Amino acid sequence: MAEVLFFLASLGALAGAIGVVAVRNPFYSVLALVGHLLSLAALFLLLRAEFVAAAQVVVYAGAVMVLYVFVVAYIGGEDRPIGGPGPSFPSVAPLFAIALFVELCVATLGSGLKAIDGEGAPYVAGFGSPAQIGELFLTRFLLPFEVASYLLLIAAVGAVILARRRRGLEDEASADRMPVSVGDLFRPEPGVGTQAESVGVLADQRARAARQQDEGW
Amino acid sequence: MTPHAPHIDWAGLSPVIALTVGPIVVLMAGLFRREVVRRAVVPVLTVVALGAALGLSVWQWGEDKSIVSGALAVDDLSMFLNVLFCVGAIAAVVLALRDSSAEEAGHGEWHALLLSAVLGMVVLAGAENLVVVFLGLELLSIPLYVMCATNLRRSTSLESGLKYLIVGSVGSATLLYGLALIYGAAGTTSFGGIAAALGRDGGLASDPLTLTGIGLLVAGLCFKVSAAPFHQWTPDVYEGAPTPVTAFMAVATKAAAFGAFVRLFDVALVDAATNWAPLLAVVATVSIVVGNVGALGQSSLKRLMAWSSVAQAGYMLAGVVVADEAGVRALVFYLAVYLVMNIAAFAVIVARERETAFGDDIRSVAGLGASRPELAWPMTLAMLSLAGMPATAGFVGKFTLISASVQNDYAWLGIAIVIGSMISLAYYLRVIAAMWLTDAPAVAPRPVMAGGSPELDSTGDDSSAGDSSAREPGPPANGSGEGEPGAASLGRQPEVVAVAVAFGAATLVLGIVPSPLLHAARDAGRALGLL
Amino acid sequence: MSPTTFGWLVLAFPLAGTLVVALGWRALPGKLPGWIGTGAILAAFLASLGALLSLNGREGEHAKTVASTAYDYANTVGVDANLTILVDPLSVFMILVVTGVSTLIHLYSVAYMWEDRGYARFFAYLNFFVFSMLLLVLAGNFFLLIVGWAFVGAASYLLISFWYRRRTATRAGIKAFVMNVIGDVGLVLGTYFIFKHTGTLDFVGAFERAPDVFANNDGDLVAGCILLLVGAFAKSAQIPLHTWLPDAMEGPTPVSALIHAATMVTAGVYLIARMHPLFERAPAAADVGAVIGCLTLFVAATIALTQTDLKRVIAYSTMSQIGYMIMGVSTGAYAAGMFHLMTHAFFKALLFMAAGSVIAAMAGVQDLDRMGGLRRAMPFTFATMVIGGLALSGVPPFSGFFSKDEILLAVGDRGGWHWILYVIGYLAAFLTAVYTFRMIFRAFYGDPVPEARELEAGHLAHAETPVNPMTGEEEDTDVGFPGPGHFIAEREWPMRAAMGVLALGAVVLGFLQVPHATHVVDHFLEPTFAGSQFATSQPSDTLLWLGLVLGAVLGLGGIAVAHLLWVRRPELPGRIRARVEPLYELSFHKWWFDEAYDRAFVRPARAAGTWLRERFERWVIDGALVGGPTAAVRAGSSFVRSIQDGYLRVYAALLLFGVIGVAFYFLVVST
Amino acid sequence: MALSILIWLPALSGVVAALWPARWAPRVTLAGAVFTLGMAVGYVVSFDRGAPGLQWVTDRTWIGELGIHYKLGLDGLNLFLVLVTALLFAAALLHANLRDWERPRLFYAMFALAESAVLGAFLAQDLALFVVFFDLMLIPFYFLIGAWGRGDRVRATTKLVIYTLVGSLFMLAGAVATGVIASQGGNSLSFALSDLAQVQLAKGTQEWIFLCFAVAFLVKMPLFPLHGWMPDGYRAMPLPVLAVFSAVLSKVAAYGFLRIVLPLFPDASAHFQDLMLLIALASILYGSILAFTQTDLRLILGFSSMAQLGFIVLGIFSLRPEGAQGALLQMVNHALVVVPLFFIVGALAARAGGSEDVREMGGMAARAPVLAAVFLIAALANLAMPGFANFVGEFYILLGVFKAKLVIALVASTGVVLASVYMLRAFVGAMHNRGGAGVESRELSLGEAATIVPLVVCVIALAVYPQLPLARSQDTVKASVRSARLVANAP
Amino acid sequence: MAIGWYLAVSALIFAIGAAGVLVRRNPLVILLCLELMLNAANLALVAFARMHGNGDGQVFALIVMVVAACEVTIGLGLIVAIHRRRLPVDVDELRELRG
Repeated sequence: MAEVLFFLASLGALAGAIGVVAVRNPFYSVLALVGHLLSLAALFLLLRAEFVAAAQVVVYAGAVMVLYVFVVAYIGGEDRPIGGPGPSFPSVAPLFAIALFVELCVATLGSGLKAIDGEGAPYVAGFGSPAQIGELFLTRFLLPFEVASYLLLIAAVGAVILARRRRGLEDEASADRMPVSVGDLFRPEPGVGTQAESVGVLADQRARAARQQDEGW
Repeated sequence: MTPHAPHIDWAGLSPVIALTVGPIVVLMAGLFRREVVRRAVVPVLTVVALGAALGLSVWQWGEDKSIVSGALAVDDLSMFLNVLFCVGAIAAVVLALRDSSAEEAGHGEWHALLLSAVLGMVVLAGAENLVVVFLGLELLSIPLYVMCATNLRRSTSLESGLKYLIVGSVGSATLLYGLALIYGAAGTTSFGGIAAALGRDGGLASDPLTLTGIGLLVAGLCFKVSAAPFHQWTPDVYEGAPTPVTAFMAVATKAAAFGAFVRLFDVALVDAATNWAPLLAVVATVSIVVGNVGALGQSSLKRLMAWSSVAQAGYMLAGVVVADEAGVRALVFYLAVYLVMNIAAFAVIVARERETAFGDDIRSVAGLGASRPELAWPMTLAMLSLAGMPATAGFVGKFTLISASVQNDYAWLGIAIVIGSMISLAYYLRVIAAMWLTDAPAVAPRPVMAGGSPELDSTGDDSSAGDSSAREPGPPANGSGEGEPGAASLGRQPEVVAVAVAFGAATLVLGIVPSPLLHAARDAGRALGLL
Repeated sequence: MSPTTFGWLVLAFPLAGTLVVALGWRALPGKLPGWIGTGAILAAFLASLGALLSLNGREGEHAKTVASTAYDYANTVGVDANLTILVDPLSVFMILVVTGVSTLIHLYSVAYMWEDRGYARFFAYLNFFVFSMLLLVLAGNFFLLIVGWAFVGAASYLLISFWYRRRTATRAGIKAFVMNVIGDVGLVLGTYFIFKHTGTLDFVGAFERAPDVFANNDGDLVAGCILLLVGAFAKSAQIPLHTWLPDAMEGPTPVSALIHAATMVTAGVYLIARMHPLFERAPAAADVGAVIGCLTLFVAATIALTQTDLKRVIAYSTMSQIGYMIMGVSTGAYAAGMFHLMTHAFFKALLFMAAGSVIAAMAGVQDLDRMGGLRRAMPFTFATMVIGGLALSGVPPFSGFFSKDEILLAVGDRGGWHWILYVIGYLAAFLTAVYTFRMIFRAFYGDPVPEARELEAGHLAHAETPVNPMTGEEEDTDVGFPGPGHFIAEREWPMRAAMGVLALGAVVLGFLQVPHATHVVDHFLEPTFAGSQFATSQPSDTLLWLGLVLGAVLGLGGIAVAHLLWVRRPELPGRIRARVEPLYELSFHKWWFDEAYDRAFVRPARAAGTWLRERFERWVIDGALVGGPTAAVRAGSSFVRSIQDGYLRVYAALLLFGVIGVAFYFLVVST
Repeated sequence: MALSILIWLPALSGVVAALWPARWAPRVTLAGAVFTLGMAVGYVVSFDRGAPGLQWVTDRTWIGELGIHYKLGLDGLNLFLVLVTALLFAAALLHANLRDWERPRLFYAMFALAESAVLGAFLAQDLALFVVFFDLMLIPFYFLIGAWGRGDRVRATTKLVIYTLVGSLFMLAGAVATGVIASQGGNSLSFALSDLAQVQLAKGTQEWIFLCFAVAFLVKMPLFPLHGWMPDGYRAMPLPVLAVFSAVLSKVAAYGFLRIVLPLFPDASAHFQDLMLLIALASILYGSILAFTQTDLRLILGFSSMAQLGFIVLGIFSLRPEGAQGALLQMVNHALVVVPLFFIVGALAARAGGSEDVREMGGMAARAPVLAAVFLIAALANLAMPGFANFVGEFYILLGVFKAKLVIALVASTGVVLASVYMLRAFVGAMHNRGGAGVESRELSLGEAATIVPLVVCVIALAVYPQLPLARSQDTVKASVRSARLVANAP
Repeated sequence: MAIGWYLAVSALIFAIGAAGVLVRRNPLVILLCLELMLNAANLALVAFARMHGNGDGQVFALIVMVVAACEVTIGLGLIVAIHRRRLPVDVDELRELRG
C-alpha cells in the first residue's frame, strides 16, 4: 500500500517538477508547481510528517501560489522561449542536472549508513504531530522560530520597498490601481500589516508632496 | 511531558536583542512625516542600535557560552565578528547619508533592512545549529537582495538585485541540501552533536553522504564569501548595488560567511578535515588566481574591488584550510583588516561618484592626489594595504595568513598567496597611478567651479548642505541651473571624507601597531578550542 | 737620512708638483707651471741621488734592501696590502734613470709645449706620470706595484689623449688604456697565483718563501709568472699586446720621449728583473719571456723598415729595443738588461726630442715622404739625431753598442736553442741600423722641402690651417688641439740643453760597462741579483769578441746599406719593394695585427653587444621574462572576463558546475 | 633608541616638510638629511672596533604574537653602508634642492621617507622588520618616479615596482617560512636574526627559501636575467632619485645576502654557490657588453652598475672572507661613485640641450676642466682602476673567487677590461672629441660643484685609506660567511 | 518504502529544479524552479527525520518553507519592480553588468 502511494505521489511530484521546467506558459508552470507541492505533501504524510504536510498545503499551495498567480497575471505571462538566443550553453544544462542527480544518488546509495536502506526509525506516537513540532519550536528551536518570524517581517518590508509605486518609474498609462503593496498579502502572518500600510500611505503622501514641490524626478 | 521553556541568557543575547529592537524602532521612526526625522533621526537611531550592539558585544567579551538551547554561541569569535559587522554597518550608514538609495527606499525601511542584515550576520556568525545557520544566512541575504535593488532608478541596480537573488537562492538551495545531507548523516542539527557523531564513528567522517553534504556546504559558503568558481555574482552585484551597500556587503557578508565557515568546518566537521582541507586549499588558489586576474583591466572601481574581493576571499580561505588556532586568528585578523581597508576605499569611491560625472570609473579618481589629498591618501593606503605592502594592515594580515599556512604544511598555499599578490599589484597600482601620476581628465567634473575655488563655495554653504544636497537626485545630472549650489556643497561631503580618513588612518595604524587587534584575534581564535 | 726617507721624498716631490700645477692651473702665470714641474722632478732626481748615496753607505748582509711601510692600506683577512716601498739597488737604479731622463724631458717641454692651451695640464699630467712611475718602481709589494702599474697606464692614457679633440688621439688613448688594463688584469691574476702559496703580497717576504712553497716549474708558479708576463708585455708593448704603442704616438712628442720610449714601456723589463727569484724557479715562464722578446724585436724591426711616419719608426724601434731587454732579463742577463734600459732611455729620448724638433719645423707634419734636406736648416737637431741613431744602431763606441751586445752575449752564453735568439738578435741589429738611418737620411738628406727652405731663410713654417697629420682634418689651435706655436731646438735653449745632456749620455754612458774594463752597473746591482743562479756565469772571451765585432760590423753595414738605398741610389727601394711585394705589404701593414684584432675581438664584441641589445633584451629579457608572465596573466584575464558575460544563467551554470566538481571530488575521496 | 632616531629623523623631517609651507620643504628635508649624516658620522667615529657583535642594539617586541621584534643594531657589516646612505641622500637632496619641483612637499616628504626606509633596512636585525623596510623602500620611489619622472614614466614605474615587488613578495614568503619553520622544533616564534641563526633549517627547506630570497635580491640589484625593469626605469627616473636608487637600493639587496642569506641558509648558499656565481658572472659580462653598446649615459651607468653588482655577488658567493670583504667594500665604493656619476650625467645633459645620449655630446672638457676632472676621477674609480678603493674591492672579490673557483675568477676578470672600455667610451664621448651641434662647454656651476665635488673628494679619501671600512668590517664579515664557508669547503 | 527511495526522488527533483534554473529565461519560472530545489531539500530533510526518528528535520523543513516564502516575496517584488521600470522580464536581456 505504502509502496503504491509512494509511487503515485513521487510520480506526481516529478511530473509537477518537470512541468514547471518544461511548460512554456508561466501560468501553467505555477499550476504544475501546485500539483508538485500537493504530491509532495502526500510524500510528507507517508513520512509521517503530518504537520509539515499540512503547512505545505496551506502555506505553499495556498498563500504563496496565490501570490504567484497575482504576479503572473500582473506581468502578463509572456511566453519566453526556453533557451533561445543567449548564452550557448543551455544545451548542456540537462547534462548538469544528470550529473548532479547521479552524484546525489551515489552519495545516498553509497553511504555506509544502514538506516537509509531501512524504513526509518520505529514509529513513536506523536512523531510529526503539531504538538511535537510545537514543543520543539518552543524549546530547542526557539531562536530559529523567532528569527524566522522576524525574517518574514523583513521580507515584507523588502517587498514593499521593491514593489511600491513611484512616480516617474513607470508608464503613467499602465499605472492601474494595484494593491497598495504586495506585502499586504502577508499582513496576517507576522502581524505588522499596519506597517506596510502606512508605508504605502507614506509613499503616496511623499509622491504628492513631491508633485507640489514640482521637483520633477 | 511538560515542555520546559529553555533558559535564556539575556546578557549573551543582548546584542541580538539590540539588533532586533533597532529595526522596529527605526521602522517606526521612518513613519514620521517630518523630513528631519527621516533624514537625521533615523540614521542616528540606526547608529545607536549598532553602537548598542557593538558595546554589548564588547561587554560580552571573554564569555564562552552557548545560549538559547545551543542555538547561538557567545564567545570571543562571535563577539569579534559582531564588532566587525557593526563597524561596517555604521560606516555604511554614514556613507549612505546622502545616498539616493536610502531616499528611494525610504529611510526607515532602508535602515531597518540594514540592521536586519546585521542581525542575520550576528546570528550566522554565532550559529551552532544547522537550522540557525540557514536562517542566519537567509536573514542576512534577503535584506541585501533588496538593498542592492534600492537604487530603483538605475536599471543596473535592479539587475544586480535580481542576479543576486537568483544566483544567491541557487547557492542557498545548494547549501540547504548540504545541510540536509549532513543532518541525514549525523542525525542531529547541532554542531556539537555532529562533531560527536563524526568523532564517534570513524567511518562517518569519510562517508559519501557526509562528504557530499560537505561538498554542497563548501559550494554554498564559498558562494557567500565569493570564492571562485562561485564568485560570478560578485562583480555584477558590487557594481550594480548602491555603493554604500556594496561597501557593507563586501566587508560584512564576507566576515559573517567566514564566521559560519570556521564554526561549521573547524568545529562540527573538523574530523573530516583531512578530506575537505585540500579541496578548500585548491578553491583558495583558484580564487586567488581568478580574482586577481579578473580585476586586471577593469575600469569600474567597484568592479575592481569586487574582483579583488574574490582574490581576498581566496587569501582568507587559507585561514579556514589550516583549521587550527593560528588559522582562525589569521582569518579573523584579516577580516578586520579587510573591513578597514575596504571601507576606506569605498568611502572614496562614494565621494567621487557624487563629485564627478564618471561614476565609479577609474577616471573619477584621476589627479586626486593633487586636487583632494584627503581622499587620495586613504585610497592609496587602502590600495597598498590590499596589495599587502608593509606598514599597512594588509601586510600584517598577509603575514599572519602565510605564517599560518606555512605552520601547517601548506607552504604552497603561502606561495599562492604571494603570487596572487604579485598579480594584484598591477591593478592596485593602477588606481594609485591614476590618483597620483596622472592629471585629472579634461572633462569638467560635476561640481561646478564657476564660482571660484571650491573652498569658498563650501564654507559659504555649510549650513544648508544637508537640505540642498538631499534634493540632489542621483546621477545623471539633471538640472544645470538648480543643481549647482547643491553640487558645490556636495564637493566636500565631510562625513564621507571623515570615514575615508578614519579608516585610512586605521589601515596605517593597524599596520604599525597591530598587537592589540592581534590579541583580540588570538582570543577569538582560541574560542573554538582548536589546537 | 735613511734610503727609505729619500724614497718617500722621491715620491713626494712629483706628487706635490702634480697637485700644485693641477690645482693652481688658473693661478700660475706664463711658463711657471713648466718650471714648477721641472723643479719638482729635479728635486726628485736629487732625492734619488740622496737615496743612492745613502744606500751605498750601508754595509752588511741585506743592508742594501730596505723597506718602509707608511700605513696599512687594505690589510684585512690575511691580505697584507700595505703602503710599502722597497729601496734596493734595482729600484734606486730605476728611480735615477726615471727622474734623470724625466727632468730633461720636462726641461725640453717647458719650451716645446709653450703656447699650447693645455700647458699647465700637460705638466700636471707629466708630473703625475713621473710620480706613478716612481711608485711602480719603489713599490715594496705586489699591491702597490699594481697601483703604480695602473697609474702609469692612466697617465699614459691622459697624455696620449692630450689633444683630446682629435679623434685619432682619443681613440689611441682608449686603445692604450684598454691594453694596459689587460696587462693590469694579468698582473693581478699572476699576483693571486703567487699570493695563494706565499700568503703575502710583500716582495721580500714572497721571494723568501718562494723556494719553500714552489717546486721548480711548479704549475701555479708558471701560470702566475706567465700572467705577470702578460702585464709586462702589455706595458712594454710586446707581441701580442703591442699594437697600442705606435698609436700612442698621437701624444705630444715629449710624451713619446718620456713615456713611450724612456720610462714607462720599460716597466716590463723592470718587472721581470724584480721578479727574478720567481722566474728562476719557473724557467718555463722565463723562456716564454725570452721567445716573445725575441719575436718582438724582430717583428718590430721589420715593421720599422717601411713606416713613413717619423715618430712611428722610432716607436717601432722602441718596441724592438725593449724586446732585447725582455729577452735579456728573461735569460738571466739582469744587469745587462737594466744597463740597456738605461742607455736606451737616453738615446731614445734623444731621438724623440730631435724628431719633435723636426716635426715642429715641419709645422706638425710627421710624414717622412714630405720631409727632406733639413740637414742645413737644423744642424743641432741633425747632430743629436745622428748621435742617437748611432747609439741605437749599436755603433761603437756609443752606448747602445755595449749594452746591446752584453744582452746578446748572455743569450748566446746560455747555448742550446738560445742560439736562435742570438742569431735573430744580431739580424735585427742589422735591420735596426738600416731603418734608423733610413729615417735620418730621408729627413735630413735630399732636396730641401719648402719648410726647410723657409727655415733656412729664418722663418719657422706655420700651416695656414692646422690639420691632423694623420687624417688631414682641419683643426683650430684652441684647447684640445695642438697650440699655434712650434718650437725647435735651434731656437730654444731649454730644448737644446736637454738634448745636449742626453746626447752626452748617449755617447758616454756605454763606458760604465765596458767588457773587462768597467762594471759599474753590474756591481751596483749585484746585491739585488746576488741570489740569482746566473749571477756567477762568466761568458767565454771568444763569444765576447765575436759579439763585439759582429755588432760593430752589422751596425756600420746597416748604415752603409741605408746610405746606398736612400742617399746614393734613391730609386733602388722602389725596385726592391716591387720585387718582394708580399713582404713589403707584411711590413707596411704591421703584420696585420690591428686588422686581426679588429676581426677577432672588436667586431664580434660589438656585434654581440648590438645583438644582445636589439634582440636578446627585447625577446628574452623583456619578451620572455616580462612579457611571458604578463601575457599569461592577460590571457587569463580575458578568459575569466569572457565567462563573466552578464548572463545570469551562465553564472548559475558555473555555480552548479562548481558544485558538481566539488561533490565529485568528495565522492572520489570518500570510502 | 639612538638608532631609532637615526632611522626616523629623515621621515620626521619629511612629515614636517609636508606640513609646513611648501617653500620650506626642500630646506627642512635637507636639514634632516644632513643631521642624519652627522649622526651617522658620529656612529662611525664612536664605533668600537674591538667589540664583537652588534652595538647600540635596540630590541623591543613589536608584534609579539608573530614574534616580530623591532630590533636594530650596528656592526661592521652595516656601519659604512649606513654612513654612505646618509651621505648620498644628503647629496641627492642637495641636488634636488637645486631645482624646483612640482608639489614640492610631497616630493620631499617621499624622498625623506625613502631615506628612512633604506636606513631601516640596513639597521634591521629582525627578518620580518627587514622585509618591512625592504618593501617600504619601494613606496616612496613609486611616487618619486611615477610623479616626477620623465617620458613614459607611469608604465616604467609600474613595471619597475611590480617587478621588484614580485621579488619582495617571494622574500616575504621565504621570511615567514624561515621564522615559522624555525619555531617548529619547540622554539618560540621569533624573527630576530640572532634567534634564527641558532636554528639550522633542513637543507631542502633552506633551498627553496634561499631561492625566494635570491629572487628578491637579484631583482632589486638587478642582475641578469632579472633586470627587465632596469632600462625603462632608469630612463624614467628623475636624476636625484635615480642616483640614490642605483646607489643605495641595490646595496640593500647585496647586503641582504651577507646579513641574512649566508648566515641563515648556509647549506643552501653552498648548494647554490655555483649557480649564483654563474649568474653574477653572466651579469658582469652581459652588463659590460651592453654598457659597451649603449649610447644613453644613464643606461651605460645602469648596465655598468649591473656588472659591478655582479662583482659584488661574485665576492659574496665566493663564500670566503676575502670575497665578502671585497664585496662589502665594493658596495660602499660603488654607491659612492655612481651618485656623482649620475649627477655628472645631469650636468652633461644640461650642456647638451637636455639629451643624455653620448652621441650628441662631445668636446665638453674644453671650457670645463673641473667637470672633466671630476668626471674622469669618477669614471676611473668606477672602472676600478688600481689606486681607487674600487680596485681594492675588486681585488679582494677576485681573490676570494680565485681561491674558491679559479675559472670563474679568470673569466670574471675580463669584466674589468670591458669596464675600462665602456667607461672610457662614455667619458671620451662626452668630454672629448669634437663637440656636437648644440653642445656647450660650460664649467660646473656652484650648485653642481657643491653636489659633485664633495662626493668625489670622498671617493679620493676612500682611495687613500680603504682600511677605514675594511678594518671595522672584517670580524663581522668573517662571522657572516663562516658557516656557509664551512659547508662549501666540506668534502 | 526504504528511505533511500525518498532521497532518490528528492535528488531528482533537485536536479530538475537546477536544470530549470539553467534553461528558463523568465525570472518568474526561475523562481518556481528555485522552489523546486528547496522542496527537494525539504523532502530530504523530512526523510532523514523519519530515518532518525527525531523532529529536527521536520522543524528544519518548516523553517525552509518560511524562508522559501520570503525569497519568493522578494523575488516577485523585484520582478514587479523590473516590470514597472519597463525593463524586459527576461534574464537574458538583463546583462548590462558584465566583464
